[in-house]
Amino acid sequence: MTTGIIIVSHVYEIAKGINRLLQEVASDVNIEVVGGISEVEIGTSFDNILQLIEQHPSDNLLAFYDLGSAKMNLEMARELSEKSITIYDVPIVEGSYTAAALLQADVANNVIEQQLKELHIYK
Amino acid sequence: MTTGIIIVSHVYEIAKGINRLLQEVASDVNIEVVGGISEVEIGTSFDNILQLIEQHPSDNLLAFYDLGSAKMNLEMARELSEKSITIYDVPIVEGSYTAAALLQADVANNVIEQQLKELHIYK
Amino acid sequence: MELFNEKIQQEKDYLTQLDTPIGDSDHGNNMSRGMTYVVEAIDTQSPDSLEALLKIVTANLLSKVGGASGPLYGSAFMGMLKTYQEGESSWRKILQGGLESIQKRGKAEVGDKTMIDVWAPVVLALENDGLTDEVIDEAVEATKPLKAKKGRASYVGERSIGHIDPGAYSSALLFHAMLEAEAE
Amino acid sequence: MELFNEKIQQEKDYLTQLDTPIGDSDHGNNMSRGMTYVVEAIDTQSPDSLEALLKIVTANLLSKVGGASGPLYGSAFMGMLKTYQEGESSWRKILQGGLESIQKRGKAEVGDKTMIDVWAPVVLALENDGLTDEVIDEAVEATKPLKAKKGRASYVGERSIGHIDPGAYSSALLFHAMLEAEAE
Ligand SMILES: Nc1ncnc2c1ncn2[C@@H]1O[C@H](COP(=O)(O)OP(=O)(O)O)[C@@H](O)[C@H]1O
Ligand SMILES: Nc1ncnc2c1ncn2[C@@H]1O[C@H](COP(=O)(O)OP(=O)(O)O)[C@@H](O)[C@H]1O
Ligand SMILES: [Mg+2]
Ligand SMILES: [Mg+2]
Ligand SMILES: [Mg+2]
Ligand SMILES: [Mg+2]
Repeated sequence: MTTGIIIVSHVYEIAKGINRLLQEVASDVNIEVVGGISEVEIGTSFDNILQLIEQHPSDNLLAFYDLGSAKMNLEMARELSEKSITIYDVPIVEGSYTAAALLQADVANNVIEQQLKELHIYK
Repeated sequence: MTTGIIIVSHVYEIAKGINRLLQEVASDVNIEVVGGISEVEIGTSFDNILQLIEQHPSDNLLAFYDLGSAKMNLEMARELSEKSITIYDVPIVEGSYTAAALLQADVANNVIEQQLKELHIYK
Repeated sequence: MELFNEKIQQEKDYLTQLDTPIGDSDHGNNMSRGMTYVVEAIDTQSPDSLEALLKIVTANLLSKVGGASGPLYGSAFMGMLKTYQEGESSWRKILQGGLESIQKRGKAEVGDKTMIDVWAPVVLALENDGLTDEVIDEAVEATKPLKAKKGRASYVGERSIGHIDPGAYSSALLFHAMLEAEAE
Repeated sequence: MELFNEKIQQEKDYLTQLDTPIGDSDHGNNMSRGMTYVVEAIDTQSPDSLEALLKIVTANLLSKVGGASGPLYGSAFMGMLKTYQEGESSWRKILQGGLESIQKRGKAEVGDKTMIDVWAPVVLALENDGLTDEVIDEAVEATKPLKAKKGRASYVGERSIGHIDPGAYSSALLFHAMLEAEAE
């Protein structure tokens, strides 16, 4: 079972930009992103997220989001998916960057978990 | 002396996207962003940051960045600028969003300071 | 739902205005977009049962609203659907199911200055058989002095005090529409 | 600087390769881009003093490198410039000024697996009058077993162990170039 990353942002460009940042340090990690409800409209949508999850090549997903409502949609999608999805309350950019760098370096899941815990923020 | 925001990201799209996210809740706050060393190249550059600071309409700036090297360039630029610049070690997206929402709501500077302190992460 | 949609479209600008001091000025657009899809879907699919209707509403709100209100209203109608499927048919029980779903999703409590602050008193009034337009409006007004603890409004803390919560207002439109539909 | 540039351009791919397991695979590109601007600026401006030269190098590294190494090498040359302007003319003192500047900017200590781990032993060897190519290469090798505490490599923690630090290697190229220039 491979572990991958999903990023859910309210904004199209943020999602795309994070993808580029992560690809630099983690070109072998499967990273899929979605941002906005369209390229111009800000928001998140449950369907887009569910679709992202289903089309993602990995079965074990570490999920990162920016604002609270993205988390609600992520949680709903998680309930409807068979995949194992962990949603992290960490900074979307810095948290996903850390996770990507560690996955690329083949670091054990529990170590990644620990590192992400240190980035926990209330959001 | 007005207070404004600057955002320094390694990636062009992240900076642009954060700007859109913040404009939604803080259309009256002066927000200036720079991302990447060009639209396609990832990184940060001291000159771009100094230029951003100098052209910013506010004299009191709250600065947000993504990764450590952006902070180093921000610090160098701060040393060369006359403006008052506070660099926050907080998540670039969530931290700047919080600051923008509070500035828009005319919240006192010390309260903003306190709220941002709660978002502190080691980076 | 027709009536609810009408009210949403009529009050779209007011909802957005409510979402300006304490949010991102999109609640009117969000609800209007979502409800437009809902009525369109009802039109084309003409559901022949309450169950079918609730399914359409749930799916469209979930995917088309865009803001926090999307998963929340979506969950509300999903909760109502489930309660109905479990054999309950009183509005009191069904709306109670909706309320619980919103709370499960959004983790807000009464007093956090959210739509919950309208849903909870409405369910309570139904228990006492006394749901009126006044009860609904009072609940909306009562969100004004509250300090927001959930959603975007919580970012501005103290500054959320003195403003009506937009989600509370849109929920009120839903319940007014229900009362009106019942009266017909 | 000509010699340093030659070495950087020659070893660009190797630097990038070093930056792959513990970084973002750009140290070669970063240094190559920065140094290309440096030599171009030297060419067109033909500085007639060490001071003028150091100014050109500083400005171009700061603005053109792009990575963490930009403000760090920029600070290094700025520190060297300042020390020289304060009347010091020995390489030992000047490089010491550069080292202090890097530390002020990057807050790394010896042992954090950064370029400091080459700069510090080089300054020390100069104090003892014994800077050789071997001293430099040994310092680079010695970064291998270290665990990174600063910069991007620190993200991968334990996994940074066993790899040479790219900034240490590029710094070594600078010092080899200096020795070569001196010998000429
Ligand atoms: N966690 C929550 N629980 C219940 N209701 C919430 C929660 N978060 C937000 N809301 C409701 O959602 C409304 C805002 O909806 P909307 O503006 O459409 O979404 P967004 O805040 O994402 O822009 C708020 O006025 C509030 O009533
Ligand atoms: N805080 C620091 N102090 C000293 N040197 C550092 C620091 N951070 C990074 N470095 C040096 O910079 C090198 C990486 O440079 P480079 O790859 O160009 O930048 P980036 O990491 O931004 O991509 C590292 O190998 C290390 O030697
Ligand atoms: Mg809103
Ligand atoms: Mg919104
Ligand atoms: Mg690098
Ligand atoms: Mg880089």
